[in-house]
Amino acid sequence: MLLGPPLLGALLAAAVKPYRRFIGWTNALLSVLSLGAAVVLWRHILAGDVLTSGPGEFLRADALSTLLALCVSLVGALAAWLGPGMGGDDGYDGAQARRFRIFGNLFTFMMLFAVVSNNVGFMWIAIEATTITSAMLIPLHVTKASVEASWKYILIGSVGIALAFGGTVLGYFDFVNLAGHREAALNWTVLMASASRLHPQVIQLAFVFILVGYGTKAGLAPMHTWLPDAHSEAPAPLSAMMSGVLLAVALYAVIRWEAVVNAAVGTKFTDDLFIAMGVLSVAIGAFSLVIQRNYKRMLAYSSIEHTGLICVGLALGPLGTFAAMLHLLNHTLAKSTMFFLAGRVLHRYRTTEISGVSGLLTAMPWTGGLFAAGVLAVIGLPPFGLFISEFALFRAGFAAGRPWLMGLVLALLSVAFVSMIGHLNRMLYGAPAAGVTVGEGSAWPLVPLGLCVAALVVLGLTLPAPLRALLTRIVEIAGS
Amino acid sequence: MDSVFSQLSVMGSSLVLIFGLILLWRRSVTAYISAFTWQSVVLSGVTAIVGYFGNDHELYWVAVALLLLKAVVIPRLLRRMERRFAAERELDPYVNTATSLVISGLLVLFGYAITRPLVALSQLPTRAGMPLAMGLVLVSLFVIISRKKALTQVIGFLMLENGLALLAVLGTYGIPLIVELGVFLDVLMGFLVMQIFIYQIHETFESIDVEQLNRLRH
Amino acid sequence: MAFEHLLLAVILAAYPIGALAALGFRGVAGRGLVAGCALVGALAGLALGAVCLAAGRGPTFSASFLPLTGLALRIDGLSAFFLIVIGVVGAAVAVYGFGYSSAYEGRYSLRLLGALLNVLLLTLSVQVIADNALTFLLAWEAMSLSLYIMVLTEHDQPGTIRSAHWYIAFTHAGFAALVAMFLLLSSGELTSSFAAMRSASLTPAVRDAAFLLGLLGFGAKAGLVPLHVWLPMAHPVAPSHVSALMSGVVIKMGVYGLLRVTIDLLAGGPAWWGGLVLGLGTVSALLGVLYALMEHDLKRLLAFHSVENIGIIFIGIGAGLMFQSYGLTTLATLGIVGGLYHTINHACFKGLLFLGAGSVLHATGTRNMEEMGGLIKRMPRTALFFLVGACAISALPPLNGFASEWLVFQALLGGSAIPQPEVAVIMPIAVAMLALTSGLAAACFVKAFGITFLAIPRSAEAEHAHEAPLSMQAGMVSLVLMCAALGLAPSVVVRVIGSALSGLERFAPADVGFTLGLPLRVPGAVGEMSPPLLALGLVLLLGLVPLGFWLAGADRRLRIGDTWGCGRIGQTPRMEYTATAFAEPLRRVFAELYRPSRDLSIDFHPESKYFVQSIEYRSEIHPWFERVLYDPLVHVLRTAAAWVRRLQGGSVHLYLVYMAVALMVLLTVARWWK
Amino acid sequence: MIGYVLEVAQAALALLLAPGLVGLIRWMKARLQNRRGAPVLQPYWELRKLFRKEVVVSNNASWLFRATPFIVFASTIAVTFLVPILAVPLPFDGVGDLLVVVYLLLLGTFFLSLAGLDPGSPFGGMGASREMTVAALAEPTVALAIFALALSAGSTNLGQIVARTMTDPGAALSPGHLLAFGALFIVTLAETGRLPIDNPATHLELTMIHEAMVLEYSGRYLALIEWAAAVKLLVFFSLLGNLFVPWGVSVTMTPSTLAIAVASLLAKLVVLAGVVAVFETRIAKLRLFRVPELLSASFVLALLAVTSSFLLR
Repeated sequence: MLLGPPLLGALLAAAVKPYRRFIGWTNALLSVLSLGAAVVLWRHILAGDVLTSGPGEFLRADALSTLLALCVSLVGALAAWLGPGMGGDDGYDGAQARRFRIFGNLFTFMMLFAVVSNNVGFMWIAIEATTITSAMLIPLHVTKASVEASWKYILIGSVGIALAFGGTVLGYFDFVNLAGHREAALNWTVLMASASRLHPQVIQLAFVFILVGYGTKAGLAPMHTWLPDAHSEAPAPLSAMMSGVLLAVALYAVIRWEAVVNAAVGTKFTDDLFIAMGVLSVAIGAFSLVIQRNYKRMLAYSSIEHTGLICVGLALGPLGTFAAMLHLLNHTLAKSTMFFLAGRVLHRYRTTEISGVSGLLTAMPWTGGLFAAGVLAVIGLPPFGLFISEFALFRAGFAAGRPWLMGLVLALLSVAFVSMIGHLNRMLYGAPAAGVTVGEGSAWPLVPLGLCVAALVVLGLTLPAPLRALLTRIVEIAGS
Repeated sequence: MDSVFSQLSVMGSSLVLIFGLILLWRRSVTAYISAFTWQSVVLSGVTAIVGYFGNDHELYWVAVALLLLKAVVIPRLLRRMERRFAAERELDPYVNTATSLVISGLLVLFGYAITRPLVALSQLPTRAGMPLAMGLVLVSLFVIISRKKALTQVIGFLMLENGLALLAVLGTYGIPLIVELGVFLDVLMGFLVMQIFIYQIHETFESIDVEQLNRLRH
Repeated sequence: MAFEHLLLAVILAAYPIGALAALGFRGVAGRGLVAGCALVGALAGLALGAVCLAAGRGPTFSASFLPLTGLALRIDGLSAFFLIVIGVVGAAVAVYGFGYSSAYEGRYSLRLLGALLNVLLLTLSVQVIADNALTFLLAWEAMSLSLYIMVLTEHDQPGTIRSAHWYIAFTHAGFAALVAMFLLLSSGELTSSFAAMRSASLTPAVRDAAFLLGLLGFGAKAGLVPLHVWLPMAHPVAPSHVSALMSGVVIKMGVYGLLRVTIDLLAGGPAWWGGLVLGLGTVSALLGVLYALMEHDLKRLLAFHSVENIGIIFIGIGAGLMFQSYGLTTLATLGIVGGLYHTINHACFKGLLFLGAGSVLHATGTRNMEEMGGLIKRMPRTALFFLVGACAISALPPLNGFASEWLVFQALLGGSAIPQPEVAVIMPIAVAMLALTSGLAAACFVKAFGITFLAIPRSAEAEHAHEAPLSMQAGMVSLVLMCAALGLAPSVVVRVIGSALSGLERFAPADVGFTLGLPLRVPGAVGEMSPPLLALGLVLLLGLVPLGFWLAGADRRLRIGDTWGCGRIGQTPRMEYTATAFAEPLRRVFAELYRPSRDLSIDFHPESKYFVQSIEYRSEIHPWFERVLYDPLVHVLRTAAAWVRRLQGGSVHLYLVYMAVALMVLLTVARWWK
Repeated sequence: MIGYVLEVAQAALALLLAPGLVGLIRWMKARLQNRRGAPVLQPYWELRKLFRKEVVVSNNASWLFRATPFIVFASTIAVTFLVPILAVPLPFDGVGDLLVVVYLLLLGTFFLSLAGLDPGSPFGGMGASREMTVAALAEPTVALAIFALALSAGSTNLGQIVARTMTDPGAALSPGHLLAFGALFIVTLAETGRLPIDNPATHLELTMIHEAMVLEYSGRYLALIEWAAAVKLLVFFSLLGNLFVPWGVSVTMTPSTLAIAVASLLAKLVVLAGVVAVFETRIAKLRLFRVPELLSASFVLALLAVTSSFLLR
């Protein structure tokens, strides 16, 4: 029910050639189904049971998986609704739309599969597959830049993932030496069960491989280098999916292994690694924002910054994990919305240069307004959700007795804040460049985006009980 | 019995590593491809041996798959590409051969140092080969870094996977078959996608020199 | 109690309604609704403050719908006092804004402006009655943000965006400091109410850190030197009634916050706290007025005076803190009462002056004083109101500015009570600086009023200026009346503020009784005076002198003639004294500080160098905070940014190297991890 | 009751004596410079003549210009009610202390400067600018002098200071007192526009301050301003006289003591007038931009006064 729809959509799109519009629509409807399925999962989790299925229960959906499944299916639905091939002049021809529908759905499918598969081996396979499928979509418009971006992405991404595989192998090796061959040995549950008896040094080595490997996909510095290129060159829906959930899914994999390692050698090791890489990411993200001329890259760097923030949060004990997960959800909502809006801006202005975009409020008032709101949300202002989650994160940091670290992060965030708000001003005001048609164009895509922003505001003002329950369960799982 | 086994496995893995070093030493893409092919052959051989002595019959299938995929299919595609881009056969790495050999030697040492706890922990007769596998992983990482042509980077990447496969085989007698098959599928798909991109690079840039992919900055 | 809750409900309802109405309606209806709701809310706030002060206690209100905490409101004396400040200025601004914003019709987004005005007033009110950290911080940031967008209203004017950017940068840095401070105060538990923070026992180091962070955050908002640079940038570019609100109320939130934290939450600290605040206050007062003297942009001039007056307020508070640390409760109360008194006074006359400047801007379309002049004949009422404001801010008796400065003086004169002479010597120096400040302020406002309103118009715009519409006049009149009232009834005001302070259980000036009487007798003050009698005397004398003339049968003839010009007939504006010329002597006296750069270019007649064709004289001063403090900071940031940018060099090989290095480093760490 | 009578009486006395004081200084100067000089009563004749003349007002000037003379006059007279000229304690003592006195005088200066700007003549502007500069720079000295006095007397109210100083004569000769006296004397010269800060006798555009400011005034307006200036001088002199050398000031309001008070007041005025006259003969006017140096010197004196009274406390 969760995995079906995207797969179906992909097959349908692959089957029908040339592209027809109804594929887009069916796909959109299907995507809603999987979103519904995710919600059902959520209900189950709250009821307190963990769904498992398949031989050797290789599919398993606990709270963590559910959160990710929600994010993925939500952004997937957004992409399905707002992606190419829904009619209207969206700047894509049939072939491109078909390609998008095929690989986009596969991409979504793979991410969903990654988060619900109990077997870390399959998890790895799925994430590797996400690299391939998403890479296929980056050069939807073949240009030098997009080809370059996709090559960098696939090369760095594959190498990283390969290293993650090395990590998986090492972890398996550790386990095998402990308990001999077992068919279900790669099942996370099994690993967890016997984690406490694993050999510390080996599992630490394994975790390093895992962290570097999946960290590459998550956009952690210093393996983040592919991210700005890919995000800025990819078509809007793909950027949204990548920045919104791909990073989250990669982090998910890291968290799974973190749980194992923590059970084996205690939390200090992972905490220190997380803090080191997290702070580095925040710093690099923030400073890259200071002098930034390209708004899509701006968003990409802010994604790096937020991933780093989540990482730091994971290192700050249960409170921190709670905050990090909340932040992950908020960031998914905000960033995917932002990228869709950026896509609209790009479609109108034909440039990704900040200096080229002026008078956005005049040219497209609603898009501009939402864009502004989104930026304000991303830089963590009330009443948006990210303010609350960042706030909770700092609270956790002080509670965990790391005031200096928090001070540093606060300073870095201020740098990011000042830079981004400056860029925002340059885009919003002034007179639209010559040749830019004034007026809002097709307005209906704004509805779901507006809903996302509204959701952010809601998350900024309140924390619904079901969500709170879900997050608390996740904290138990992550075991930090 | 076990001694023979360990002898063979160590010899095989060292052969695998040596092919990697040969690749560093040679200059033409053709040589690269052949080195990679032979490496894959030896790798599948090692897998078969481990399967025989460790009487784990799944590994035979793995070996066969390896042989087909990495010693037959992929090399063929590689050769086709290599013929297509015949113009740029000669390549000049960032690091000259001598230095890169020295560096790779150091990397292998590093691999040894890193894998000490693994070797200490494991009881398998194949354990002595693991440092070599780790060394190969690092060396092929170095290959990817230091080579300029997209094609050679792909080859480096494939070698990296060989190294990992070797590690898996030596350390754990292979991961579960079904996962292994999934991995193979991914490798194939990944390779195909990379191939597509190499063609695209060649179309858009009239060359497969990665150096010129530097317009996206900051 | 029910009445208070009703008022609270009115406040919390009126502003949002106004905001929505602003978004809903256009034109006169929209402006009317905005002004109306804002007025209602402000008056309700005023009433609530008054009632709570009278009753000596306020309602508490809490709703837990915010995540991780609840919205907790509690009104004590301090909150009530600041509610009154907000109410007074807010009401005037609301009325004035109705007329003023009509000029924006069609040019800028009136809906946004109106909505944000209400939001700003709401957040201000919520902020002063917030009873836990998160509520406070939310209101704080919402306030800064709404103000930020309002500053951006005239975004097409040159420099607006840059100014707004400076403003938001400072206010956000301050916000970060405040977040850290509250986290320290509440030891990470921001949900805890202020009550919990009061009872928290913190180590001296933490207390000092919290105090410094607070001083940083609140000082940045209040515009304390050297955190003031945003203030003269942001105030001029904002719409004038917003500037009035900014300078009258918003920067006072820094004062409120500092008081709340130092004397309430932390319940005072070592003497150096007070010394630091006092010192910064003195420096701010002096530098503020000195830079104001050099300004020819009317609104920038007023903005610098805000820095000056904030300085005076902080002098009072700093002295209070010092006295408190020596256990001199009476003097401490006197100092803080003086500071608070000056707070509300400054809110009134600076609000008034900004509104006046707004009318001038509205009439002439320029902020440059050198292009004004003669406005007293063209807009007599505005001129009168501005004159009152100028007298008040120059601390001329019997207006309100004098009363509060007198109190601050008295507090400082009490400095001799401090046991350690070496510490006590700080006080006379502060006294001298304060005196110099007020003298210079008088000089500056002679310049401001004289050049702007008197003599002959210096430009066509000034020539054709017109009187402001009634609504704007009404807004100004209300503040004029406040200035007079606050000046004439100091003993009442002092008593009210005293009761406001006695609400703070940690500060406890209970033993200080403020007597109500014609002469202002303040416990701790070494002198006494009576503004009402003074005013009476002046009025009587003003009446008597003409009477004397009449009795003495003095000549009553009066002839209107030309201004005497050494025999020159006919006078042109170019012969008038300019603002620059007026300030020239002081520019020379304080040249060390200003470091003025002059360039004088004379081009002579080709025939003989004894005939001058034209003289061009340009002189600028460099405020050295930007140069010494902020330019380096910006430079460091930019270099760091440039360095980080270089990481993304574009070469995939480089990227892979990062990866490999990361891998190997981490592997080494993990391998030899202990 | 007697107190209120005295208040009025001393105000009237001040009004009466002020022009004479100015005349006295002029006469003494003349004698010191071997000139015959105008009679002491000359200023009275000048005032009378000015009151008789018609007023010429610039066509640029506004109502402010006409209101100013009255404001200046009124504020100066108001001061005479607060300053102990003849007797202490007086009923209006509580209406204003030394700070109020200073700021009332500042009120006058403020409006006079505005009036200087009003006709739009460059002289007026120049005078106003210089007047305000001097006034502002004099402020800190005054404040510190007040501090010093308040410190020893425990009050800023003039009556109290006088009474306190009378009770222990030793305080009068304390270094703090002497230094404060010196500081306040310099300030007096600055505030009342005497040499070396300003030359009341000059009409040379480049040097005049007060005269430039009131250049546009004529007739009764000028009379009021001149008179107010004279009263201001007298007020400062009686401050110097009675605050630092309080003897003679009547405490018990009996006719005899009051007679003594008047006599001592006259004596003090004559002495101070003599000192000023000597000063003005001995020294030349300072360049305007050297004036701050003089004032800073007085500031240092005042600071020393305060610190010394701290240490000798």
